[in-house]
Amino acid sequence: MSMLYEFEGKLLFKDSKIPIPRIKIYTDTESIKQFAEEIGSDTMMAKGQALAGGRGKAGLIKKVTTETAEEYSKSIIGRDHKGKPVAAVMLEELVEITKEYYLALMLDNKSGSYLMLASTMGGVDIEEVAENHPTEIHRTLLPIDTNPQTYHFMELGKKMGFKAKTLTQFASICVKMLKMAIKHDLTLVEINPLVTTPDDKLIAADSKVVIDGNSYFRQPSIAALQSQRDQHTKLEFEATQAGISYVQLDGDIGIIAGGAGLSMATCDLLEFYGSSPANFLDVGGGANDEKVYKALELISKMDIKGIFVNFFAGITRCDDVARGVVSANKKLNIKVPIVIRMIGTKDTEGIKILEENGIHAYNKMEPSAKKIVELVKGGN
Amino acid sequence: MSMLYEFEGKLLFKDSKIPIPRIKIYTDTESIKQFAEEIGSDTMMAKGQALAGGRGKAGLIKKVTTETAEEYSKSIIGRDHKGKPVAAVMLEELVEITKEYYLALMLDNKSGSYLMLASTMGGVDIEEVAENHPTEIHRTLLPIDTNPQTYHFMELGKKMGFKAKTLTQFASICVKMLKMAIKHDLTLVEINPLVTTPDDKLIAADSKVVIDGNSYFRQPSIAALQSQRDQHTKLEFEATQAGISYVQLDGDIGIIAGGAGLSMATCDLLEFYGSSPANFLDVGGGANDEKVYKALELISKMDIKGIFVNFFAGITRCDDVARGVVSANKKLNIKVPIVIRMIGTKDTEGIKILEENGIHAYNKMEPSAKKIVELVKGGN
Amino acid sequence: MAVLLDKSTKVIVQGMTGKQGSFHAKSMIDYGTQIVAGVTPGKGGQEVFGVPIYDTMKEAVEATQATASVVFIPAPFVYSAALEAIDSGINLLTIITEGVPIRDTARIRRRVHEQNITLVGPNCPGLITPGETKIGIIPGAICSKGNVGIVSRSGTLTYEIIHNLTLSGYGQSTCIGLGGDPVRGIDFKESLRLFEQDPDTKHIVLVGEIGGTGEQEAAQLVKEEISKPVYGFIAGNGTWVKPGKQMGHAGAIVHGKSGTAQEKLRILNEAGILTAHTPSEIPNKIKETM
Amino acid sequence: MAVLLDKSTKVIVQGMTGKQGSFHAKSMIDYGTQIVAGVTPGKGGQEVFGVPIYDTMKEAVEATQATASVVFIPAPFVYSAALEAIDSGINLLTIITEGVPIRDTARIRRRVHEQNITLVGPNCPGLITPGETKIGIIPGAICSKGNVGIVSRSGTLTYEIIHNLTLSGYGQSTCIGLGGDPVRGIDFKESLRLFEQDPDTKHIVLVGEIGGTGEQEAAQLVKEEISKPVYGFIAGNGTWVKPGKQMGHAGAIVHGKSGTAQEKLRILNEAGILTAHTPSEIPNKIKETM
Repeated sequence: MSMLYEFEGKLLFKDSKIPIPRIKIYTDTESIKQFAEEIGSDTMMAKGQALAGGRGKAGLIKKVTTETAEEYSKSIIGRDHKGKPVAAVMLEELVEITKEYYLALMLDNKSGSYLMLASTMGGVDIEEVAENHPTEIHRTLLPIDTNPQTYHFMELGKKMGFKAKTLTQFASICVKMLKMAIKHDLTLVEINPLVTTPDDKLIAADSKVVIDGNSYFRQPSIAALQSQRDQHTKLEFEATQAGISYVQLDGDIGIIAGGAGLSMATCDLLEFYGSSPANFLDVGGGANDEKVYKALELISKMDIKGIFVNFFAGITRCDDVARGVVSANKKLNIKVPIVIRMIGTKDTEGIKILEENGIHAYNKMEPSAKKIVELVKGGN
Repeated sequence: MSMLYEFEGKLLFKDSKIPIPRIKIYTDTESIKQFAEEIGSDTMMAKGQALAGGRGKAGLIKKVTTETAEEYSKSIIGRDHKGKPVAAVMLEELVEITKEYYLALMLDNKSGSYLMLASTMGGVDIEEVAENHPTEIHRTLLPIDTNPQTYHFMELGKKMGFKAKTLTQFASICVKMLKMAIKHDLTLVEINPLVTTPDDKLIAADSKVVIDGNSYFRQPSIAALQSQRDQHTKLEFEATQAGISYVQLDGDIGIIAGGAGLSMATCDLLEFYGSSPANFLDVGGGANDEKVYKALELISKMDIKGIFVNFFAGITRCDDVARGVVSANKKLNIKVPIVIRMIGTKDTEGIKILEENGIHAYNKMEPSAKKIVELVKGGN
Repeated sequence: MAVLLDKSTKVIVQGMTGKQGSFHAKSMIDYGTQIVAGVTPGKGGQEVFGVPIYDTMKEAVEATQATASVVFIPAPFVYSAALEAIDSGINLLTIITEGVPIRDTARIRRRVHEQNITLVGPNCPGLITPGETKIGIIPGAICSKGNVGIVSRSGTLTYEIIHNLTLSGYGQSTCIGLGGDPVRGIDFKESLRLFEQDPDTKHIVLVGEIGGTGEQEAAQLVKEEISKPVYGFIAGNGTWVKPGKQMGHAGAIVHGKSGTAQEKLRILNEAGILTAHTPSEIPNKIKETM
Repeated sequence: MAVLLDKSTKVIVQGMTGKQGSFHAKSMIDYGTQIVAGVTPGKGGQEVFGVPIYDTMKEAVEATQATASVVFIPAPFVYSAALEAIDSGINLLTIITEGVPIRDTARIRRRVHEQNITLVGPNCPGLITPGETKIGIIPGAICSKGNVGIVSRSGTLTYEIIHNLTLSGYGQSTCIGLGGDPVRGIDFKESLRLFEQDPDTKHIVLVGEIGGTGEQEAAQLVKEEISKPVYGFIAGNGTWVKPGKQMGHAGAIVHGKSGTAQEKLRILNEAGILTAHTPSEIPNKIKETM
């Protein structure tokens, strides 16, 4: 799962013939002049591009002129917004808006179908609408292998109060969203707000597009975008490249585990015993010594007070894990305490390798979690 | 329905990743040299491109060398082959063939499904195989909205005697043919022969591809090819451009009718009464005076002894037909006898217009057909 | 009640606000057809000839309880319109439009079979039960009520044959125009079965043409199941026909021996069907059997 | 017979000639699973560990009467392999592969529902009925035969829990690994129903995690239909979890309140499910209820 920037989503909309305002990415003074000429106006919107919501409230969206656009753009580029950087500024023509709507297509996990959600309350947080005005959200569910046609969305459009050409345009936009989702393996295509103009035309004023990360093998162009995308957290990018699931957290103990559920349970345990995880890290099934080494290299770059390695080896071999740990311990010059727990395939061999190198290993999860917490606390 | 040239079909194969030999269209001496260099050989096949079968027997396919290729190509370009011109010569690398097979995908009219036909007797006329060796033809029927997978064709491949990698390659070629047919609205994709090479790889040594003419609106690139294609019979091309169904025949009486069935029945009647039609011509439903004029203009270019116009007007209006005939009669200086039969919508008005201009009109089909035959015979 | 439609049949016109749709809707209304609604997306709420227009088939069917629809919509949009009709719950779908891609028709036909709906067409003149109602474009004026059932692949040639029958005093129970495309909805066989079961039909006329094998299958059925006299006419029975050349209709093309009119006539005759060489011969054949 | 599989279950391995497929086929055979065939297109006629390889599922099923298949095939090819399995007539399909596009899984699931087939996975460790048979990759050595049914969204965490149960003397009837993807085949609800009906199961352990609403639906079902004691564990129950961040599993991601472990635990407790904070607490909870 990964999100596209607003402008990337809008370019996909454009390809799919979903109407959007004219846009241009700010690069220099010249780009602002060119855009002003193109839209025939000195006034425009400048929208900071960041992969998190609430940009308006955070002051990342502003009406600017050819005079003020550059200064404003420079002032927000690179700024942190909810942990994500403002990567660029998109210039956009002003659109005269008569009303704002919400429209989203998602692959609904529960039903395994496509779900089109629409609301007359647009431009606001849809979860709030769902909580406070549930009857203002209208739904159309479509089978996953549907071949979308405009008539599938006419009823939804009528519930939204659309009539005549606006109604058929609405249905047509819905069809295009679904075709776009099918073509690009998108799990979410959200337009909030979808706006009407004084001549009753619909325009996508914002975009939120999420692609299924599992589909990169058949979406090469989007996958290429995404490989840059993940760079915003350097360690997370490095982890992804190494095939490791890694999430940076704020705690004291760096963890390495095999398996997502076990990795979560490991984080839980550290907290349960009074400390906190510095990261989530799942090396995945069948990890070899190199991957374990890479994982240790990753977490050794963080400011941590201890390391906890936790493996219940099924496909993974404990001797591999042990070799990775030993090699990392030698080369990376790790100075914080490490506790290693391993059990399962080749655990005897693994523990032997570790002990030959002076590292003590446990085979029960809970006592070993307690141990690292003690070591870290003692070290304070 | 219209057919592509072998080389166009092969280029579609290439796009779909169906293996073909290397090919090049002969243009000049240089093209032969370049191709010889590309394939690393002075020997190659030269294949006349014409939209009819039996090219081999007609001497339009020949093994040539860089020395003889040009002379041979020049000698066959433009030659008539079963009423179709040899439009170009395609150079093709020699392929070492261990065995020839037949493979075709068609949209089967009776079942409304896709039908994959395969035979171990390749390189020969499949209708002969069907007649004399019906058990040598194997079939796989697939629903029209199928999402083709290789496993759908493994059984067919086994019946053909393929094994190991050749088997999976066969199934994969079948999938590609079907995807290609779906993508381009093809009603026939025939590979005859499909050949095996000494390393047990399959290659499409020939191509016959037919596209559904009704799909041109969504197949712009193929439609563009086709508009040139139909030029080989100038009158047929002109007719197509004017929205008229026209087929050139060999008889004496030019006909114009409204409706395909009625037009056929009109041709039948002329023969029944002892003459013969010079053409089939259906102006289609709701023809106006301009279309009738155009139709008369078309047939007046043929060497004919009489003209028979036959309308049973439902959507068409007889007064429109009459106006078209009157105007053509004046401007085109038609010297052969014309018999006009019209009945249905506005027939009284139509007949009046004709008689005011000195043209007699009938309202029964059979007596009027008899009349034109008599006039033509009398005129001999 | 003849077959497939009678005066109680409520019909929706898809594409009624278009040029073709409104012209033929008017002519159907004039003939007595119960045109209860029109459907054009985005034009809901309007009226044409006093008939309400809806945005969707679903609304139109819910409001009118119609059981039939007829499509006058350009070929690129027929697939979607047909699917909408199928989803709306009608049970007789007639597509007049010419030029529908064969793959679209085949996909529509598959859906129609799954849902047990009767599809007539595409590229057809539709149906008429003279004196009661018509769906499509067959001119009402040439028809008269009677007991001859007609099933045909052609349009104007069918008019010719209907007209000859009417002039000779043979009225029609129902005339079904199957359409000229190679893949079509209802075919000769289904039509023959309907006529066989219909007490108002005493004679059946089958109008075929070159291409395909629908006539041959019909002949087989006539041998096995049909007790009423059947008369046949095949367009393209002269020697002038060129194999591989399409004669107007997309389906009228001879590949090999089986699609020729001669072969079809041979098989029809073999099945005891009385065949005619000219349209006017058909009433004479009926007279002979009476 | 525990649920879904027992020693009589005949299993086909799709992708048996591959590295993963052959490794785990061997381990299943060693455990006692009746691996009757392997399928790899183009490798028909070979043998792996004495088991015949076929080119197609259809041939393999016809030759062996197998009723189950397990897929060890790279993600891009899983959709096709699953469809082939569905078309071959088996009734238990387990997909171990991680990284299958969600749309592919959803389409497989739709076909599976139409055909009344049980799908387990994808991205799952499979199933085991200790002492009898296993399908997938759950290590047999940590399991023991008994009467605790386990259903889990996790892999290694499940092993942890199984192991704790085994060490405490609680054997298992069947363990079902649902998989870590947001769209999956069989879910908690269906598993609970199976365990409820299974005479060999006395206790049910439900191992959930953050994301989705499968645990909540299960809680509702427990209130309404399940008479046996149910124990719950939810991974990600600490305060460290960051909303919007995927924790390893594609399905382990919190959007809003409903996907949090806290909310899930609250609803589980409300439904009378005994929840544990650490894996080793689970056997203690079982002890307490006895």
